Amino acid sequence: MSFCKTNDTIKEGDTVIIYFSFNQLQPIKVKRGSNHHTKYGSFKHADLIGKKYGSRIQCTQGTVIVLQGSPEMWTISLPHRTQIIYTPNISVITMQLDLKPGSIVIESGTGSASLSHALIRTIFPTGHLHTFEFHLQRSETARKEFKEHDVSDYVTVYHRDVCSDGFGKEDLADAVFLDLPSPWKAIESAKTAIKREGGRICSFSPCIEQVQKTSLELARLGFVNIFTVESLRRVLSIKKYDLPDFDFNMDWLKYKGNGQENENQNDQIDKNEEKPVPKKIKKNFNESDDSDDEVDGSTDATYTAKPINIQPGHTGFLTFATLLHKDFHKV
Amino acid sequence: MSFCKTNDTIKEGDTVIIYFSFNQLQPIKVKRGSNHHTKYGSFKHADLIGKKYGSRIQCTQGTVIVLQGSPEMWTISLPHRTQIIYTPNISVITMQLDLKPGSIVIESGTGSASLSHALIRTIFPTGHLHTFEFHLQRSETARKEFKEHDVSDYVTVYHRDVCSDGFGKEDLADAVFLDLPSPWKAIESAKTAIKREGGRICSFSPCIEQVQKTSLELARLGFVNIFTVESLRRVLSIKKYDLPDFDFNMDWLKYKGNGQENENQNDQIDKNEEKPVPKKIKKNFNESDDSDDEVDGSTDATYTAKPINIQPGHTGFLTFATLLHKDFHKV
Amino acid sequence: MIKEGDYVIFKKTDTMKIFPVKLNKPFMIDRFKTKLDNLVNKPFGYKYEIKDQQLHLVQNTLSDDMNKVAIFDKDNRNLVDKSANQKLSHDEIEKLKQLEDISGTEIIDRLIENSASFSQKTEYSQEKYIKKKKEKYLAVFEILKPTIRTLSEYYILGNHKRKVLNMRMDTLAQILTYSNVAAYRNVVVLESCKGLILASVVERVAGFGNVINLSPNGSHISTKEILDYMNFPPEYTQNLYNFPLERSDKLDEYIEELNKKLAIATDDTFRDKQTKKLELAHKVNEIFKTKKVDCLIIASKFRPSPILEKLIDSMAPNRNFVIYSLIQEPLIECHSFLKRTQKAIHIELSDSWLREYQVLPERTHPKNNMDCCGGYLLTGITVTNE
Amino acid sequence: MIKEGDYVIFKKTDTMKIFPVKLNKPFMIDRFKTKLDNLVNKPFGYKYEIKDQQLHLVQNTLSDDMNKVAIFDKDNRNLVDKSANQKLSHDEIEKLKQLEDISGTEIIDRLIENSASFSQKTEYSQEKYIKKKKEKYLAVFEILKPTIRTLSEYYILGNHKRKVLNMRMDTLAQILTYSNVAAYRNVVVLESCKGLILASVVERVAGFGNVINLSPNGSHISTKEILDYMNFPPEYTQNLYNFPLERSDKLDEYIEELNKKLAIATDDTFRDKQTKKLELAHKVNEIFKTKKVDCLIIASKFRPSPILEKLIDSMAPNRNFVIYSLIQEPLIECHSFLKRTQKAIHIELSDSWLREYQVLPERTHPKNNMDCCGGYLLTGITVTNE
Repeated sequence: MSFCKTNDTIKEGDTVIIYFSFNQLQPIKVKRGSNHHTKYGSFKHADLIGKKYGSRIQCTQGTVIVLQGSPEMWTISLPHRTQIIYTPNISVITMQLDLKPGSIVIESGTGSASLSHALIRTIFPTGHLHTFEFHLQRSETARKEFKEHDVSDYVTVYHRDVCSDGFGKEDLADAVFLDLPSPWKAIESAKTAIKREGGRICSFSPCIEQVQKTSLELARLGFVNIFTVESLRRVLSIKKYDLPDFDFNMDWLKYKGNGQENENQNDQIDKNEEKPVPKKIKKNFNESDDSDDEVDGSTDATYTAKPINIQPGHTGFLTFATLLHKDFHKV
Repeated sequence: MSFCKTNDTIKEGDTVIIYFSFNQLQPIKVKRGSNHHTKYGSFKHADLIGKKYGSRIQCTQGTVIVLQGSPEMWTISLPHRTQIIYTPNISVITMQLDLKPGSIVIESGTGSASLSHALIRTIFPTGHLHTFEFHLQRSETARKEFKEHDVSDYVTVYHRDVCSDGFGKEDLADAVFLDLPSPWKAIESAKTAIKREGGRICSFSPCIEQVQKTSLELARLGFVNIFTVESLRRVLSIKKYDLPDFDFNMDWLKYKGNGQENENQNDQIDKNEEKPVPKKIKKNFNESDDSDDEVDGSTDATYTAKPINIQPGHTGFLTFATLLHKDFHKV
Repeated sequence: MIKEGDYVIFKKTDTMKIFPVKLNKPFMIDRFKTKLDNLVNKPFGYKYEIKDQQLHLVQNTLSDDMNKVAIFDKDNRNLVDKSANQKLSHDEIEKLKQLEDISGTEIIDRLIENSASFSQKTEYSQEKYIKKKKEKYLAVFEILKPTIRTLSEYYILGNHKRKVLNMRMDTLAQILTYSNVAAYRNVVVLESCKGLILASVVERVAGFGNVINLSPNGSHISTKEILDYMNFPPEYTQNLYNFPLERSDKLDEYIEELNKKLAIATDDTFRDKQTKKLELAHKVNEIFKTKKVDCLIIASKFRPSPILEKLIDSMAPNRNFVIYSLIQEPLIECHSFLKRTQKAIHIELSDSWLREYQVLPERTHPKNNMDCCGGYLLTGITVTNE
Repeated sequence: MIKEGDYVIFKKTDTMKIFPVKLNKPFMIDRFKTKLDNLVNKPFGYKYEIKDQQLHLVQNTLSDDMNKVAIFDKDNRNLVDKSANQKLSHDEIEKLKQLEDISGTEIIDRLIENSASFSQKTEYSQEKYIKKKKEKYLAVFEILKPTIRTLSEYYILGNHKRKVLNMRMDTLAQILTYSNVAAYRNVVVLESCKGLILASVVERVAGFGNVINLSPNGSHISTKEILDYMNFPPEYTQNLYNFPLERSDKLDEYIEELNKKLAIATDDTFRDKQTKKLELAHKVNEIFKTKKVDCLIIASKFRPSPILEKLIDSMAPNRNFVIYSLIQEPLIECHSFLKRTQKAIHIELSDSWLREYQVLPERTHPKNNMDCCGGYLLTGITVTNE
């Protein structure tokens, strides 16, 4: 199976994602003879083999779903070796770098390879990703993962400090992506690495000072259309709501607890976000515990969408620029 | 009449706000014998006198509403002499500076006095605003406006460059507000101006570099709890919606225009935002033209709230800090 | 300065706790025993350290972060990822913390000794590590004065968000400006926020006006908490009227009922109670019947639209109302009512967005997490159709 | 490099216009007459200036802004506010612009001469003034290649937002990732965005897979516009199937109908047409009936829920769908359907937020205006209940 193709059935050796709920996903490698223990009890790896991806798997005490490894699922389940780039930013990066099958892309650093998988998915089968990482262990792990995920035909991993040693590539890339502490140190070499007909560059930085230095260096080296954006995605959970009417005719004096009575009765709206769901309910696979109210069949239930309370408010700034056709630059 | 009190009836000399719609407001000074011309025709000032604030005024070709001058109405109708501070930021500033009746506040620059009016409203009748402006004409205009708006008892206007000359105040203020190109130059003097028992400070700056310098200077001078926020308010307009069902049984081939047919029939949602409303409708006072769909009596109409398309995405950064009781500072 | 009887807020990183200042009353905070006696006549806002069960003022030192530039040249390329970088187990650390005579500094030293990766970290990471541990293990607290600002932080920081209907500071701030609350106003408040809004209003009116607090049965219980923390001077609350919401739409009837009760009263206590209720009813009636309400604020757990319908007619024209809701549907309903009846103009539905920044040399960026759920406001201005 | 037959985008400050490159065809842009002949074999992205009715490549000069630090010491304290700082009237400026032989530079010089306040402005303000005027009066345009990125800017910048259902770049970008569109996929698209989504999908599939474009009557008219601009190589569109949405839920019936028509066909043209239709129906049937749909994208002007109900059963399990709507209610409805039928997991409703920054020395800040209306996405993964 491959992370960049869609697959139908599970085979031995596949890295699959065990899906418990929105925020509980676990990648495992299917190995006949192994057992996997979850909070819903355990299952045999052998039982997965030959099953369809997207099937429910009966554990001893509940159900989980087994999903194919895809760039988006990998991003939310991968073992973090570094801060990673998430799908909303990956989306904008992919679009702004004009990526499509056939694109040649340079990336540094590889990090936890969250972005790498998504880039490969977009540029395969005719493109190639050159990914550079200065941390030896990380580069080796990434190489191993690409192999396991059957995408290594489309990617080359380099263990190299591009800030000091450059990319060592010339007139090769359609696009360059930088996620480095000092991205400005790699831009000159990135320029060399971009194709003669020009290309796009993106730098991801958490701090504004990095953006400022990067933008200045891009301008100095003749990149144009330099611009910086922040892109956020806000998730809304869907809740049943039913605000009680105040009863102007009720004798509130006699109503228990005068004034504080329906403290907890009221806001069904926030219940799930703040109170942990009792264990009993969790035993069965029931995704709605995590974010949405159970949707029942009744047609008169009213639902509203409410942003989840605490969400990412910043990941990084994305700075983009264009390098125009090199042959027409005034020297 | 006073901008910081609530008033019932219009008197000669009052500055009133003629309200056409959300974004069309006009402050005028009521002067017996004058006429006022609007796009809905004209009315006599004399007709306003004695009327209740919040009344509809019949013009020759339509209706407008006459409103009392209040800080919020003034902010959206005042003549701009500078970039002004808007109500969402004013709100946060007022709360974070712990303002209430009795507070002594220092402000620089006065600018167009949008914030000043709101500050006065909150601190009157026992507090006082000292407002400093380095631009002579602006400081004079502000002084004149405060008089006309009957709030001059609560404010003193200084024509002075506080960055070079300081505030010239000592142990006086509960709170200091800075809206200056180089706010860090005024902080030492602001510290002197704050009461012995300590106080709060706020600096408003559009650019992040100003925030960085200001924060460093605040830290150097012993201010604590330094923090910076951005506060935005997003307005949603309320629209009727009615997405058409696709008719799977219709012979779409025979339906006119195959495919493009209901181009304009569909999104009632955006109609008002993009198409100017025909003049004919505008003739009568009808607020809903500007932002919301007309609400009709029918109970089965479905409404949704949709953010207005282009809105302020940045006004400025607000940096706050506390000065602790001066007597306990280690020297 | 802190006085006996005041409330004080203990703040440490992301936790806040609130206590009344009582003399010679030892209590536990985190794992430390302390008394508050020493705080009396000391200033608010400073950091205090618990030593010998008493609080001692600590001088603020200039934040190290501010003066240090991040060093990008040193990096972590050789730091090998290991889950077991800290050799002390969770249990061992817990045991360490139970030791009576161990100081926070000593705990931190032991943690550093047993950290495999500490020496490999960059200078910047080392500092970050120590700072984090210090915040956790040292008995140093900021002692803050309860103000609307600090209390609104207190409710949002702790797990008390629901108590204040998720009311974020900026949303509360907007309620206060858009309602035009100030001195010399008659303000009507209906809230389910433990008194956060009511206390804000009482402070902004400061005794120069009237505040009518509507609640089921006129109970102040659910709004008293924050008013207590604020410890207002008596003149602030002398014109605060706690009135039963269910009577607000039938004042004549209610007055009549009270009069009847009073007429047949024999018991003095009962008579006093009815007399007080009657006075209250007359006061509220005077404001409602003559349409003297200047500001109306609704932020309750009840569906707002029917309540707005009952209350809006008590408002003078050209006055401001603000209705808060966590979700937009109830406000869309209010909007429909207002548009249909033409009782108001300049009706705006809005939400608010607040993001904090980390401002440090070479490390300036928006904070990574934000509260996305600031709720919605419906604001507007009453008009007269006369 | 630009070729004859390509489309090119003219960009100037905040306006973009799109033209096909035809030889010896003069046309007007702004107030300038030009031909595009000169563009052939020239690179995209550079600025070109119109001189003698032809376009000439202009070298990019290093942005002055970047190297200049704002001077805060000079200020505008003596600049007196006057409405009539520009002595030339609007009409006079218009007349100036009509002069055949006047260059943009000359117009700007005249404006400066007649500006009362220009000399009093700070150096920074003077530059800003000149830059603004230059952008307005010089015949310099960036010539951009139509790509999904530039086209999505084109539709949002102009007054064409409604044509693409307000689809913002970041929202479109998310549709493409969350749907897992790529090579070797069978993608079903239903859109009312002039082909913006369809073209994005065609590019990402790049001929290695199948794209089924559903529309009323299978018409490609409403989605053709952007595909034309993209000028794809033929292998990209060979597997693009425009199929009638109204037939998608009754394929057997439709095939039978076509077979019948074919059986009685006498006219060759008619037979060819029916044969083609039949081939198309078979192709679509093959994908739908065997549940081979890998990605489903709905961003149409129709209520999505009933359409989703019809189409989701053609999808394989563990595949991704994305539904776009400007408002949230239709997506809440889809959410209810999916939850009730348990046909999908990981269902998320989201909106997106995008803000641009001005990054200049001493003048870095978020842009003052932002598009607040990026719409909502409902994303999810199909599962099997077998």
